[in-house]
Amino acid sequence: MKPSTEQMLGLYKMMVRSRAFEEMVAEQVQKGHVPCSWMSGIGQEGTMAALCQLRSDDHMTYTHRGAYSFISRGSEPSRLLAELFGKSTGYCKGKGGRHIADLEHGVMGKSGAIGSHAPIAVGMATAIQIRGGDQVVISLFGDGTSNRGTTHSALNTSALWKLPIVWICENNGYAGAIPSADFTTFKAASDMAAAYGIPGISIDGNDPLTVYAVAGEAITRARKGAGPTLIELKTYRVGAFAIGAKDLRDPEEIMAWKQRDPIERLRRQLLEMDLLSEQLIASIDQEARIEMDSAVRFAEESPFPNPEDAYQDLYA
Amino acid sequence: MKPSTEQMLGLYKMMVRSRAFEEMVAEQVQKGHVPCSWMSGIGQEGTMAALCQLRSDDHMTYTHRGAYSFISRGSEPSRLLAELFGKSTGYCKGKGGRHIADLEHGVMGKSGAIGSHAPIAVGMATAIQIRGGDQVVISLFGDGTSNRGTTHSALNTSALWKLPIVWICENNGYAGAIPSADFTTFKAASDMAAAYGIPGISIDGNDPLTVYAVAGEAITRARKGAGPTLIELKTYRVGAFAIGAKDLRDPEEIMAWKQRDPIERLRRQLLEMDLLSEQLIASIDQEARIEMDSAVRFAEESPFPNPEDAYQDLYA
Amino acid sequence: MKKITLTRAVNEALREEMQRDPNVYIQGIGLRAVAPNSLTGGLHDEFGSQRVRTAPMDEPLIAGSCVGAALAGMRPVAELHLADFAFCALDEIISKAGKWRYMHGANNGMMLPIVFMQTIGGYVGGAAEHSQSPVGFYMHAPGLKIVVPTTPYDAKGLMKSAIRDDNPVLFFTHKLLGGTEGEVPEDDYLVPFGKAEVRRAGNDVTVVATSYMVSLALNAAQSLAEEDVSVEVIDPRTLEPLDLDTIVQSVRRTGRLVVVDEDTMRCGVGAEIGFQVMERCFSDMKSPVLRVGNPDLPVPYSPVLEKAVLPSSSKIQAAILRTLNPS
Amino acid sequence: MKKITLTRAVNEALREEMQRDPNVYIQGIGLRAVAPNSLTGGLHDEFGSQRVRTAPMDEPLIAGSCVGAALAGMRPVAELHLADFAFCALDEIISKAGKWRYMHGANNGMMLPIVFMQTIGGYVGGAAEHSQSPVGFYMHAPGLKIVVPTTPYDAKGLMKSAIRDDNPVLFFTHKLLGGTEGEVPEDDYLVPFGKAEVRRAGNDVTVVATSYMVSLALNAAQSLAEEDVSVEVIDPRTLEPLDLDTIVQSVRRTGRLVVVDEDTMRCGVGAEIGFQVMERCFSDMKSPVLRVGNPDLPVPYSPVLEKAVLPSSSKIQAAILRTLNPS
Ligand SMILES: Cc1ncc(C[n+]2csc(CCOP(=O)(O)OP(=O)(O)O)c2C)c(N)n1
Ligand SMILES: Cc1ncc(C[n+]2csc(CCOP(=O)(O)OP(=O)(O)O)c2C)c(N)n1
Ligand SMILES: [Mg+2]
Ligand SMILES: [Mg+2]
Repeated sequence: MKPSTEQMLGLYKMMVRSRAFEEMVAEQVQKGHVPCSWMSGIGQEGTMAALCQLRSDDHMTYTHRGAYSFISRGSEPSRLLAELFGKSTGYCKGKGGRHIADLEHGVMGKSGAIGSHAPIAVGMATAIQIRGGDQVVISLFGDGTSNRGTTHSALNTSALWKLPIVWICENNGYAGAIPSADFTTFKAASDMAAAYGIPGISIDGNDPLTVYAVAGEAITRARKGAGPTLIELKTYRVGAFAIGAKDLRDPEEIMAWKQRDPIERLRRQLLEMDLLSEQLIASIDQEARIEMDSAVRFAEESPFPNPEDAYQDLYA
Repeated sequence: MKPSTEQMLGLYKMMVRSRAFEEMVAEQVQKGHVPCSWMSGIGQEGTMAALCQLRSDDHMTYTHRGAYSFISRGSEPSRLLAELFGKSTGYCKGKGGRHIADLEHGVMGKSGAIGSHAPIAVGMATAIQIRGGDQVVISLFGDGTSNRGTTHSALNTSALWKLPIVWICENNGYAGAIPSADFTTFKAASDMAAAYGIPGISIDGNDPLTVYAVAGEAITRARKGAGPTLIELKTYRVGAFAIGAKDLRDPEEIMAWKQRDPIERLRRQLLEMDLLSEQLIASIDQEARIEMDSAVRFAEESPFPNPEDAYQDLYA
Repeated sequence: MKKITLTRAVNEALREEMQRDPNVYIQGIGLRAVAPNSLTGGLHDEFGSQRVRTAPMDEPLIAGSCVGAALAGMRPVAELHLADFAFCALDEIISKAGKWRYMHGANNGMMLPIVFMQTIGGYVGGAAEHSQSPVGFYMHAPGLKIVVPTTPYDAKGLMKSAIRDDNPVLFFTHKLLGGTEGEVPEDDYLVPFGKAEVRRAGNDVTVVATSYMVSLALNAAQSLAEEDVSVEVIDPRTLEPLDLDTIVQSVRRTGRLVVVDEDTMRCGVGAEIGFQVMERCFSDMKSPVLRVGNPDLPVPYSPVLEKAVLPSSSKIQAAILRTLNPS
Repeated sequence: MKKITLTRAVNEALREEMQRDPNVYIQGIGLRAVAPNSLTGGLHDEFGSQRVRTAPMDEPLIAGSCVGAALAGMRPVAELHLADFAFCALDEIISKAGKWRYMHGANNGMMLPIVFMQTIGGYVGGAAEHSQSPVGFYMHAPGLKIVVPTTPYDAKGLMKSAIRDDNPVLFFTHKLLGGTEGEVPEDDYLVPFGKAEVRRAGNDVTVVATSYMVSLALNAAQSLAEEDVSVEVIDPRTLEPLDLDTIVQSVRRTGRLVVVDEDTMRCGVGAEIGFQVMERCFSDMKSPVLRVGNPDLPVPYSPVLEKAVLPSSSKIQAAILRTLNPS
């Protein structure tokens, strides 16, 4: 499964935009413009190489971390930020904050409890199977979240019912400040797959082209009705658990992973393939910056909701 | 791990008593003397070959099925039956019914929800580990119960903390009327062990001497602080899911398994070893019958609790 | 009109709605092999294992996957069996199904049309973990509609409304009501949410009773009629939405209220209805609202103890008389 | 006496009880690496990873294993962090911890001495799944003691009582109270369960407020004092056991009651306390009991909306004035 030139460039741009969004949000959080914190996804944009292959009628569930999942589906930075600002123009009219949904782009809602998304992915895939379509679901979960019982029963069910799901464990080696070895005995999260008799594979999550290829195969497999796959992406979050939280990890470890940045890696590869030039790189960067600047303006200028709006939206 | 002559005979007697208890309860349920139903353990007494190796200071968690776990720890049939009759002399003063505890004999309480026992076993083993003792915990769960997320997080935790637990999956091939293939993809439940990096082994649960040997090793391992083991006992419940429930399984399948009865098997082996004689067999059977008859009398003659007793026991 | 049981009525509603709308499906433990006369009897044979799904034994998975399917446009029905088991899935039911539409600002039409079926009730020797009627928990949580049917007619019409509702609905069937017979029309009909039914008219005391408690309350009313006490019995049928107006109108007349609910009383249905009625009818009240329910104990097993803990007609009678002669 | 924060007070209680009793241990997510000034700060370093256990991320496992450890003679403390996350473990907390002693007929001394620590509260932009104060759920369930401390003194003394209690205890710390400073004795002391504290004496209206609501109620009382309205503010400190007598005595004097609780109102703390007071003080009441709380909505994120939904001093003032001038 190799991406076309266009697809590679598209992915690269998307990753740059996502990174720019994250950097911008970090700044806004630090300035105190966001009434909650934000769990930055910087360093984990490699996952976008899987998500970018979804059709608009496919489904996805995502984690508490980062905005790359939203950006890869087409959500607009302006409305994402407006939501974080608690403004009425946000995707959830200011009711969700970090818990964003954007149904129009297939961003279906974020749970405050980790591990709730896996059963939800099972339900989405069940819907597809009952209707007989060829859509697929990509469901992300963190290495810490692999601890939740819900993750297991969802994996079991997906295997049992041969559901069209691509499970992606984003193993960034930590949950909060706690290294994986302290909460799980899995050497590779993909070992879990064997217990359920489904294909499982561990790969470098910071190598977008590998992620693209492996995820593409799993997506094809799911589309054909051949059942779920579990992919473990070995990756790293470059920032602290949440913006403003103290980072207790070894600074050398952080530095070493910064050297393995997925965006830089793809950039180098595309440069080597002559698909990118320094000039193009600069213009992509600049476009992203402009987009984020205008997102900030949009969010700032947007009105807060009215207090009475609190009484709306409970029931359909 | 080979049992001594005495141990083998002790196990045999225990199994016969358990079977006699189950048959007696079935009769009492059918006569309408038990205000709830009962999930007979007939056919699964092979598990007693593991449980009988527990010391009195060891712990155990058990399932909704059968009384063999209680009997193997020393609970008295009379007080077990009195509980099922709802009498004040029952182990739970009539408050528990099928949900029996008998702390004196290390029978610590039965959950109405399947899958709750696995975390409880983790807690018991944690207590042992903190105190630094060499006790162990045997925790039973059914093949259906392996579906519960709690089972998985408990297995993971036991592996992570190297807890002194012997996990025993009693795989009787069904949950209710539903065959295992309809609810799990595990070919052998012990496959789960691999995902957690702990030893896992599948054996014939109806062969008590094999169960004794394999469980004995796992217990020794746990006692030494070398961590948990998962043993799958392939077995069968000979009766319906609950007494009075319709049995939808293939009658030939049931017949075939009846041929593989664990008590008959041990009896044959002990006869071959000259440890049993027809006469001894008859006297063991008779003793068990007498014991159960007197249990029935005890339960019948016991008083019901007073209505005011309902207001007791909530808080210590 | 035909005479069928409440269980059959629910079963017919499920069948007809599945025939009517291909997006309706049902999942739960053991559905492939349930008894023919159970709530879901015969559905697997008629609709097959895709739309009547025998789910792995994990309530969080069953309830949580309904949320996902609903987001993907389906109308899932979860048969959770005993309400006690559903406790394993309260995060999914309360925090996901109940809150997601609101939390996500409705998102131009986010809907969670899910029916969570649960069987409630004691009186059958189930003991603490197989006897609960935990309706109060769900009433405490926002975003969940709550249905407590008492007649076959209502059960069928309310289940149809539940399936067609665009919101999550808790549908509670009482163990002892499944066999209740009653007339049900041949044609399609709905019973709307939020409309209470006066099951017996009376002037002296108002009794609001839920689920199986309605029949106990009617017995109590019947007995007291012989002592010239005239009792009005109101069956709210749905607790969210709650038809408070019907209750208030009755209490304005009688000045006395007893609320009967099988669940534990503290922070339960009786506390809430009692509170709201006191707010609205303060000056009409001739005596304090009383409630009959479980006095905050786990349900014990032995019939003697169970009887001591759970409501009965005679306890309801006693409460009614106490509202007439407050000490 | 020394002045410390409420968080520190809880921390000291945990430390001292762990020193006192080797059977006390604590487990929860991330305990190995918490901030020094958090509820469990420093405990891992002092007691090591056996007694301060960094648990896998699964609340049913954390809560359920406490039940097992308690049965095996320990006194576990579960740090469940946000109360919202504990919803995943309601089967363990409600059906196991809350009911097992009773269901098993006490068994000559079955005890479940467990402390479930949970952090509650909105006002910090957490949105629906990170802002709950779901005290009402636990009050609806039998067998669980409930502690809602408001001062460092109480928090320390109540936590010590909680750990030494032979029953399961829910210990709720409010996000906005952690930094509250107050005097705490140097020596060992306990605060008993079931004794309310009158935080401000008054004659016109009684206000019962829980957790962070106490400070909002005191502000409201202060403001109204300037308008010559004399408000009594009662802090029940524990909701099970509940010191109803102190509340009743006050209401007998004032004839007016407002209950303030941050949780959703329906079937909540206010409904229950209001109901019980109406039962006991029917003829003393000059106006209906009112409550201030979340009007049955998930907590929204945006500060504007959160403010609209959650209680505030001005909403409490308004309610107090309404009890004085009922329409
Ligand atoms: C049920 C539940 N328990 C605890 C939490 C608190 N929590 C938020 S993120 C997190 C760690 C998740 O780790 P991981 O899945 O590895 O994701 P990462 O943060 O590394 O991206 C925890 C425990 C929660 N949100 N929900
Ligand atoms: C949480 C929960 N869900 C459902 C049930 C109903 N239930 C009782 S036994 C059982 C099947 C268990 O199957 P298995 O573990 O294989 O045990 P077996 O009956 O075969 O011995 C189920 C689903 C329950 N008791 N608890
Ligand atoms: Mg992680
Ligand atoms: Mg089985």
